[in-house]
Amino acid sequence: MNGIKILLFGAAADRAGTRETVLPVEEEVALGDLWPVLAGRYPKLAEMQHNLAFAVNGEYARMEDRVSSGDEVAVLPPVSGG
Amino acid sequence: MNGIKILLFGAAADRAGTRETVLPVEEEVALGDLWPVLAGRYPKLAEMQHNLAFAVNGEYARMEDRVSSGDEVAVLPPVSGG
Amino acid sequence: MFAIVEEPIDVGSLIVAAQRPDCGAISTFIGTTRIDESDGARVEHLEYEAYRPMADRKLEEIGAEITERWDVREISIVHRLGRVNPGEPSVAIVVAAPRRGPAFEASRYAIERIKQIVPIWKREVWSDGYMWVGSQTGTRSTPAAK
Amino acid sequence: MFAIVEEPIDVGSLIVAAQRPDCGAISTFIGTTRIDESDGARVEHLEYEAYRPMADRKLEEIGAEITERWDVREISIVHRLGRVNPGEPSVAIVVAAPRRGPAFEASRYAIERIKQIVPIWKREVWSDGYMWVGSQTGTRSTPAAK
Repeated sequence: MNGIKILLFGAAADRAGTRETVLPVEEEVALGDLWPVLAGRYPKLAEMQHNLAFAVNGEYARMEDRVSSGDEVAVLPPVSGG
Repeated sequence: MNGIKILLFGAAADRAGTRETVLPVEEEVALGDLWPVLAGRYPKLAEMQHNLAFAVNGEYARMEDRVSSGDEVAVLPPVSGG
Repeated sequence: MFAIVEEPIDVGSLIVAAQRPDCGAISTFIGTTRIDESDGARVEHLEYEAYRPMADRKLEEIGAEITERWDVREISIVHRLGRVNPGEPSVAIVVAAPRRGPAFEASRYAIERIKQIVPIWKREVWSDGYMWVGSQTGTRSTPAAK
Repeated sequence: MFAIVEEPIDVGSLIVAAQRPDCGAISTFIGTTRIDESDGARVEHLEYEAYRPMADRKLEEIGAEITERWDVREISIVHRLGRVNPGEPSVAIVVAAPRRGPAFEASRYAIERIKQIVPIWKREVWSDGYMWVGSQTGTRSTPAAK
């Protein structure tokens, strides 16, 4: 796949209106660099920024972690299992 | 029944060699007054005196509680249910 | 439901019976027969006896103590008597509550209280004799220090 | 055993599978769907979704954390996805240990950790709309203060 696959869950999927999208990237970037693009594309998602966590390839990640084409990024609202 | 019915359980029954006996009483006595009689009758039971509790008619009782003919006294080693 | 039984305890059906739409949590405690070993001998099974009906009433008292202290909507305590084989349940406690904190606390409280006030006794039947738990009385020649 | 399932959870068989002769205690926690009411509306059921396989791995991680901290011999955590009706289990935790203290502590720890790190989300489906728990997002016009 060309670009970064974005998965959205729970309230984040609701607010974005989609469960999956792709962000084209040309080179390796910081996870945090993706956020303005996502927030611009989904303004209602942007409102919950401070409640979101992120995973890269299935593991919790920080905004400074690097991602590149082919990676899977998950947008995770506060978990509420149990 | 004429007298006080004594029930023994667990290690107390083991040491006394019986699970049940009757102590004749002529009038109301303190529960504590029965102990020398029981201890005399069952010397190996006497050895565990400080580990025993007693019930009168199915409820925990103190040595000063009164008992009389027809009552049921239970000799209770440390409980170990569960 | 508070019961003293002679048969194996069906914990699954106690749990199903405790499922209620006004509760979000069920905490269960099950005591099972653990096989200790010492001096080359081992526990083969446990054997329980009770002073009834006092023991039945004490289980109900524990239930009343719990509903006084916590918001708990369903409590079952079932204790088995007679021979209980290795790994089998001797006691099952099932507590349903709106929230999990009280459910956990109440089921823990129940087992501690059972061990304090319910007139039930167990002896360990070892390969080389038996021993009344808590009383150091039995037929083993080399009683294990408990 | 760590599993995420779409069907009802059979807690009884998880408990039977946890009975071991080297353990004296089994502590179980079951989360069930509680029906809240507010503003004349009520929760009709819950609906769970997960990010898999990350959620599966996180359940296993919790199991590893527990065996590092406590002497526990068997741990099962099963979480259900999809629609869960009132009173039905959404999660079951079964811990077997030689002694009861660690069994209780480990099962409590497991549910707290599930609520912290496992990527599973629930929404309450009310008679007047739905609400994602923890996110204040949904279609109810009068969201209940949680």
